[in-house]
Amino acid sequence: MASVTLTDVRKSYGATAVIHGVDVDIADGEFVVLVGPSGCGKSTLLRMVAGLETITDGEIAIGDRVVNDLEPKDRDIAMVFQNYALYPHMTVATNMGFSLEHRGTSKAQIAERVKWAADILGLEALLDRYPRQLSGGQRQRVAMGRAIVRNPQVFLFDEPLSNLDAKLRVVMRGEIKGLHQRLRTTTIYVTHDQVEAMTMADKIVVLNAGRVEQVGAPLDLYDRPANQFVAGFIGSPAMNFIGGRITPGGFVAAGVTLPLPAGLPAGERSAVYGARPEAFALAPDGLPATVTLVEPMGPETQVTLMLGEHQIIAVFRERVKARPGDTLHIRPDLEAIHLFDAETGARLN
Amino acid sequence: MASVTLTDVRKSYGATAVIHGVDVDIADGEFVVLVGPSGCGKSTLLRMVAGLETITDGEIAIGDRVVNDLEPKDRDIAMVFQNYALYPHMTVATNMGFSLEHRGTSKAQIAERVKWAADILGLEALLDRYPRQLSGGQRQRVAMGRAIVRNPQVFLFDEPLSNLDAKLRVVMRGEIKGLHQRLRTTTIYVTHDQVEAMTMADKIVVLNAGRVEQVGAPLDLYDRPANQFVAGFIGSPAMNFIGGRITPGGFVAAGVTLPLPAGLPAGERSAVYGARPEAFALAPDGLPATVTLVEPMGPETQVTLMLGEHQIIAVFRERVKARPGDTLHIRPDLEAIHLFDAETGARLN
Amino acid sequence: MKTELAPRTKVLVYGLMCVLLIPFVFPTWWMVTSSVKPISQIFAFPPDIIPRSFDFTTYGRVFELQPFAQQYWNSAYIAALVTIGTMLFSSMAGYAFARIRFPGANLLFMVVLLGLLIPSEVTIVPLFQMFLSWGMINTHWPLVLVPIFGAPSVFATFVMRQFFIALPVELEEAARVDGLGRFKIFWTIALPLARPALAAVAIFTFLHSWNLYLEPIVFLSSPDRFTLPQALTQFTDAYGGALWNVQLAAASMTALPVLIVFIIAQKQFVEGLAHTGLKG
Amino acid sequence: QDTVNLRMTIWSANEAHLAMFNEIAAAYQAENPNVTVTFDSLPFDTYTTTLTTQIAGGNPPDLAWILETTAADFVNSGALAPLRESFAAAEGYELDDVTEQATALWSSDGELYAYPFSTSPFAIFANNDLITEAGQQTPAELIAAGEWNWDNAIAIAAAVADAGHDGLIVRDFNYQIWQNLASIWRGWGASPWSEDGDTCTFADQPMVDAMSFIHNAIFETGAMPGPGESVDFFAGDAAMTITQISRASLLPQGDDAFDWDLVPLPAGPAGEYAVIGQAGIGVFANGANPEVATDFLAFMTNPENSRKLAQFFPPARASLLTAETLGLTNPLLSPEQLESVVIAGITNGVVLPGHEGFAQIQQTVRAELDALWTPDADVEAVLASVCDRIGSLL
Amino acid sequence: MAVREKRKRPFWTMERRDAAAGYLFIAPQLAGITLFVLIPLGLVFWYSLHEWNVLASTFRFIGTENYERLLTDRDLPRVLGATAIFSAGLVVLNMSLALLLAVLLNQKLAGITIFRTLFFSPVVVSLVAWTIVWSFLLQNNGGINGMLAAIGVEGPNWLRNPTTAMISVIVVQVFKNVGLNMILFLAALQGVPRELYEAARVDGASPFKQFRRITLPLISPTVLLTSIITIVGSLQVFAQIAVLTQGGPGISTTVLVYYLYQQAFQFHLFGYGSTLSILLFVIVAVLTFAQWQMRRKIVFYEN
Ligand SMILES: Nc1ncnc2c1ncn2[C@@H]1O[C@H](COP(=O)(O)OP(=O)(O)OP(=O)(O)O)[C@@H](O)[C@H]1O
Ligand SMILES: Nc1ncnc2c1ncn2[C@@H]1O[C@H](COP(=O)(O)OP(=O)(O)OP(=O)(O)O)[C@@H](O)[C@H]1O
Ligand SMILES: O=P(O)(O)OC[C@H](O)CO
Ligand SMILES: [Mg+2]
Ligand SMILES: [Mg+2]
Repeated sequence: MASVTLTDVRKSYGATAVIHGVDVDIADGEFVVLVGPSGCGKSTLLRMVAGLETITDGEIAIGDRVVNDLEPKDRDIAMVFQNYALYPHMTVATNMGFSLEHRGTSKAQIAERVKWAADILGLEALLDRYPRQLSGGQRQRVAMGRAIVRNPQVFLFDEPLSNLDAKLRVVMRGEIKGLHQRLRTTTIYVTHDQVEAMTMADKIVVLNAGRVEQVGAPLDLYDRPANQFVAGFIGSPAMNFIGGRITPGGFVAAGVTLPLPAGLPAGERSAVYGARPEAFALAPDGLPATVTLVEPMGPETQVTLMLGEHQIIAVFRERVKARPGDTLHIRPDLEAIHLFDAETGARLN
Repeated sequence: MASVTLTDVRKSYGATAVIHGVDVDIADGEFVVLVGPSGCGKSTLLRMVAGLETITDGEIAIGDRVVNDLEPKDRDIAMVFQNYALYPHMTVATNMGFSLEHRGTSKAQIAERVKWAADILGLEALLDRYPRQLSGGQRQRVAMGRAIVRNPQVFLFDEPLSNLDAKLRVVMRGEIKGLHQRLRTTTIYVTHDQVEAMTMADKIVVLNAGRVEQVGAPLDLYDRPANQFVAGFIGSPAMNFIGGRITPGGFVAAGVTLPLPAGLPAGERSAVYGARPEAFALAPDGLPATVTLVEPMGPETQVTLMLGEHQIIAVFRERVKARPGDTLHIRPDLEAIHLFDAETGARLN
Repeated sequence: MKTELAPRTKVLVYGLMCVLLIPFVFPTWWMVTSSVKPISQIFAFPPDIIPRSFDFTTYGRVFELQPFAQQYWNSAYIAALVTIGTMLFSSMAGYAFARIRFPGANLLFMVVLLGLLIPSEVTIVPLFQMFLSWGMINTHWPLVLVPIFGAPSVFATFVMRQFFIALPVELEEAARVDGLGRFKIFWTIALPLARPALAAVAIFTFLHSWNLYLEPIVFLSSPDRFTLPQALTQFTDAYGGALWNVQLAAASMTALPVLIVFIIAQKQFVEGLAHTGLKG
Repeated sequence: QDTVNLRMTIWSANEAHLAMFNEIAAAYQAENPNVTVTFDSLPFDTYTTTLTTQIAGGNPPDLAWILETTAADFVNSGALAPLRESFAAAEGYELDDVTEQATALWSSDGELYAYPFSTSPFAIFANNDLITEAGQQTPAELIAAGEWNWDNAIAIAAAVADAGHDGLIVRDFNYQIWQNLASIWRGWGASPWSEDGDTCTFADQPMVDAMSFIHNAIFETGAMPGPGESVDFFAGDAAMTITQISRASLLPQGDDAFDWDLVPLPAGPAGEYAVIGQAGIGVFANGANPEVATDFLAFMTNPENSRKLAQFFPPARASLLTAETLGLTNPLLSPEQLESVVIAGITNGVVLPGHEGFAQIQQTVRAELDALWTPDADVEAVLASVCDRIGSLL
Repeated sequence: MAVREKRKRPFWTMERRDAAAGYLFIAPQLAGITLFVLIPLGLVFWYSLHEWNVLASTFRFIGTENYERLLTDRDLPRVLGATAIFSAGLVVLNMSLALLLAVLLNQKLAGITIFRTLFFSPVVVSLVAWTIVWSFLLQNNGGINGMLAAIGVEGPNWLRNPTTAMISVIVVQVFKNVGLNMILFLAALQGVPRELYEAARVDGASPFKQFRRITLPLISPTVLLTSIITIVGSLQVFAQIAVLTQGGPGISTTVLVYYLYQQAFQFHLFGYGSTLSILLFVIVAVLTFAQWQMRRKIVFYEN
């Protein structure tokens, strides 16, 4: 186990730069999740740590060793790929033991380590099967087995659950988390699944277009996103944004005036008003909004509304019996209001 | 547009029967979602309606025409495949117009219909592209465009969104729903996504191993599942099941006794106690349960607990600051308790 | 995989295939049946579809008249060597062209493709001179080396390249992380996975070597070094006239094992090519 | 003394042939322990081609069989070593015993460049069963009556053809190996080119007459099978075939046997004649050991070994040309047949036409003659165009 | 942030190591191609500048004389014509028959493996045996005309008429080798996703339309590849012609490779033969290059 330090890391493919200087410190044993929109450079960054991509500039250190020019095999990392990359021509046991074979580990030791990993992951009965004979979840587990068997310093995961169906994803999420709690191996985990990021991470790194937008604990990012990008990115359904002006009388937007929390710097200014779907409550004295779509989802109801001229989504923790065209009265929770600079997107409150 | 009626439909591949007599009535303009575990026969049923599989026994009628022996092209249906099945060598426009070419439609008319569909789906700018030049969501839209361009009597969708990422899935879900509200074409939609089923369907058909388990409106299935299978299948995270006995003193399970709703038939009996994760509330006077995993997810917190000897998952609509090993006191909402026969799984209350 | 055909269509397809088969099967049938006919009946007109008499001694004669067992062995081991060599070197080159970035890769690939364009008749004389200067005339070296490294292997390289392009890159990356170098990745991951493509390459290469005609005649001069196609021309009577029945018996024995191998391997083979997509 | 390996290319792969050659080689080796001889069998169809490739590649054999048609090429090219001196010096060789008739083709300016080890006359095999069945006189009867000429011969063939069989087949001609037609046209005194090989005589009257005769036999009377028709005399369905006597081995035995006869070629308008095919053995001057090779050739073709060779290859030595000697090795043939066909043939026969650059001439003529093998061909015009095309090659 | 010291990079960076591996991997093949293709080709070009009579051992530099001779060779235009007809006919027939067979053999039918094997079997049968049987069948009184006669048709004298002789050599060659292309097409057909056919069925396309609009475009890369291989192969066919027609009647079936073979090996004119070799090589190269250039227009590529 070791810390991982990225110092001003940059990556260009030919003339196009895709990572523009990233600094991240990952402590020993930490579980860090990289999120960001598609194409922002998550995989690239992870693969640079793995040694699968060269580092154009900057430095990556694992522990106190700079690994820039080390081969992947010399970095003492293990990686779990999105589609598992199991060797289809090897059994589960061989797949798992494969990396040890090339490190001069004895047969007996390999068998022992494989057994140890299989025990942890509940794969004992499957050791002689081939990957094609496994279900998606089992394959996932084998991929993890392959990673843990070596007891590497760092685990790297690139969207390891995105090929699984929703139900299995929940199960595997638990297992990965459990595994980390048990082994405490430093982990970098790429995903674009909100829930995974929120539930698994000690620390989330939000990337955007090759730059770090914010680093922090999940609920910190959720509660106090540093800017509009992070605010919009974390949380699902996404935060509603309404452009307008901060005035002493409230937040003036097209067709509606919204209440503002206290303690804002004085003075009028253009801003973006951010409210999560959960931040609205039904209240007879609330703002009138016209329903355009009602989506009941069991315990809660997701309603699309027109608030003035702005479309917003609200999630109510109750059954709402409205139909498109009805008017609902809603009230934003002032505690949970975010305000951002209209130009830079930086947080104002 | 037309109704679709399945009467005792059966399907065997060689000696193995996979559909064991399915009766479903779908009204004109209805949006019906087929759900069920993998391999239960959803696709097979859909493909029988489409005419891509022969019908071993029973009858399928579209409108008042029995279509058992009609070719797909003569059934006036349109189908959207899971991976879209776009013709990779044709432009978007040609893909969309392809089905009209074979119906003697004039070039001008085809162009007009394609334009109409492209307008609806926001594909105007993409008509000259090839599928490989499109993003996932755009491809999805083209697949739909190909379906609507012909204005068929029935739309068939086989897991059309399962290849998209979570965010896009939400968007496309809305678009399909909007489209249905606009065109009101009878639709049969296969998915195994809970949320899709709940939010889109007028009526959900739950299939299990080639048989219909329950048919009904989404919230009916959620609130009053006809049996344990449906109860476990609908809703995510899934309903917690606890096996035990109904006694006058409550529901006796291993290591814990749970309160029962009123109005149950008298007498002791074995049963399964079902409670959705949302059905638990924190209450100082509740049952003590030991925390094993806490997953904060922004507005709510998902906690895995040991209740007596049973592991359950509870979702609380608040931040829970517990750590593994802590004890929480929880109380099930008696209104939301489901009881099932231990043998047959049939609903008891 | 296609959906089932309607019974009526099935009958039609079977019928069509049977008719089409005639020109494909008749010559082989004739070859096999004529091998047990007396010479005077072989060219009788109209031909006997079923021989009037069976004289299997021709098969024995094949071995008496020529060191046929030796020649069989020659063909077999040459073809085997060529096949193995081609599989190895072509898959190496195909792998590099598909997977490894190195300056000049495209140009070098074009150079290799050039090999596909040159008929062997064109270069046989210079090749003969080269092998002569290396003292390899009347040895099997030219028949092994030229196919493995020269023109015939280019097709194999091409097929392998297409296959490797389609192979998921993650597998190799996983192997790199697992501690393997390029060559080991190639050997333990890429090559085992290329089995279907290798099967296709193997059949093509084996057939090519097995049927090679011009080169053995030019390069070999002693009968105990001959290969089968060359040996087939050697069954003559005391005055140089062809012993047709014996020659056809030998020809039948030449074709049969390859057909059997094809029957066994054809599924792998077709799938192998299917996987490569063989896109130009 | 250095060991010497001699290599000799041959176009036979026949076991018996090889056994005999090896026996001779062994005997030579007994006297010359440092010399070994190997015999390379090349396929007949591509024999000259392969030989040429070896030469071009710089790897000529020490000795090689050479076909009559390419004799001129080899003899005149300087590729072959002169033999006369060594033969003359060889003890008991009796070079004079070898007929001049036979060596003519292989000599140039009085020097001998190859030994004619096989001189095989052309003759006619007849199927007397078919001929009598068609109500015709057999060739033997015609010979006895002194009426064995082409008019009568072709009439027999036509009659048999009319009876639903085939008439006369020029074996191996196949409308491609046209030089085999020399076995007919010599009867008209025709030849493709002048003695010195410089002038085309295809268009001369004798050739025109002979070719008209052949054309007529093919397309008018049907006495000869037409182009694209393969018939095998030895399968028993044709009246007669012109071929070399060595083909006697193909005569069917047992159930399929028929009453056959072997007769000389019939007389033509120009009188009686005979035609022979020849093969020689030459030594390559560029080989590694031309002296040893020449010495071996002298040994191989000395009187004693020539007698052995005569088992399979009709000899060129006058002393061996007796029905008795030949009968030993051709048990199928009667003494009369041997006398009238073989001995007379070898003694009087004209060798098949050959020329320097023969392959090219052969091919060019073949292509031109294709125009002749149609029912309404203009014989004179076609032959004129043959001369037109090959004039520059002669 | 502290100013980072520029680290010295080792010479064997990851890129360099990889490139080195690349060269090592292709080295055997490249060496082989150089030795057995490029050098011989160079030598052939060198020969073509000489008059070389093998028997007479004359090897005389004559510059471009042989190339000038190409222009005056009376037979060459007809040889090139025959080559064009032969190749075009062979390619068209081979490809369409291979495609037809592949489509038939791609059906899900009992015993299809046997049919595949039978259609493939000529590929493994000795060329000698194959051509001999066919020369026998194609005789004027041969099997084919026999069959035609049975249905009251008088067949032509196949190998003796310039047109039918050309057809015959093409057809015999196609039957012998079409199995290879058939297998390649079969493989390509299996690569077409089934959903596309299903989508097309729902879209109302007839089986023929499906073939023309879906199958054909999607297997077009294979069609291109096989057409290149087949054209190149067709320009190299000569043993069959040698047996069946010997280039006749006249020189109507004398294709370029047969012609060069005659010149070099039968007529011993190696210099001129080499010149014809170079001509053949240029033709093959130009055709292949042209096809390769056209591929973007006529072939559909996934990526
Ligand atoms: N080989 C390459 N050449 C050029 N650009 C590349 C290459 N590989 C990746 N990129 C670009 O680099 C950027 C980052 O890609 P990367 O795969 O890291 O994104 P990502 O964040 O992992 O996205 P996703 O969520 O879709 O996996 C993208 O814009 C991509 O187009
Ligand atoms: N061609 C076939 N031959 C035999 N069994 C088949 C065939 N096609 C499907 N089946 C079986 O029929 C059953 C139903 O398959 P179907 O594809 O309809 O399931 P599904 O509900 O769509 O599953 P999924 O959610 O995984 O798509 C499965 O058990 C499957 O194995
Ligand atoms: O040109 P051919 O007839 O030898 O055919 C070659 C094969 O088609 C190669 O696939
Ligand atoms: Mg990625
Ligand atoms: Mg399905």
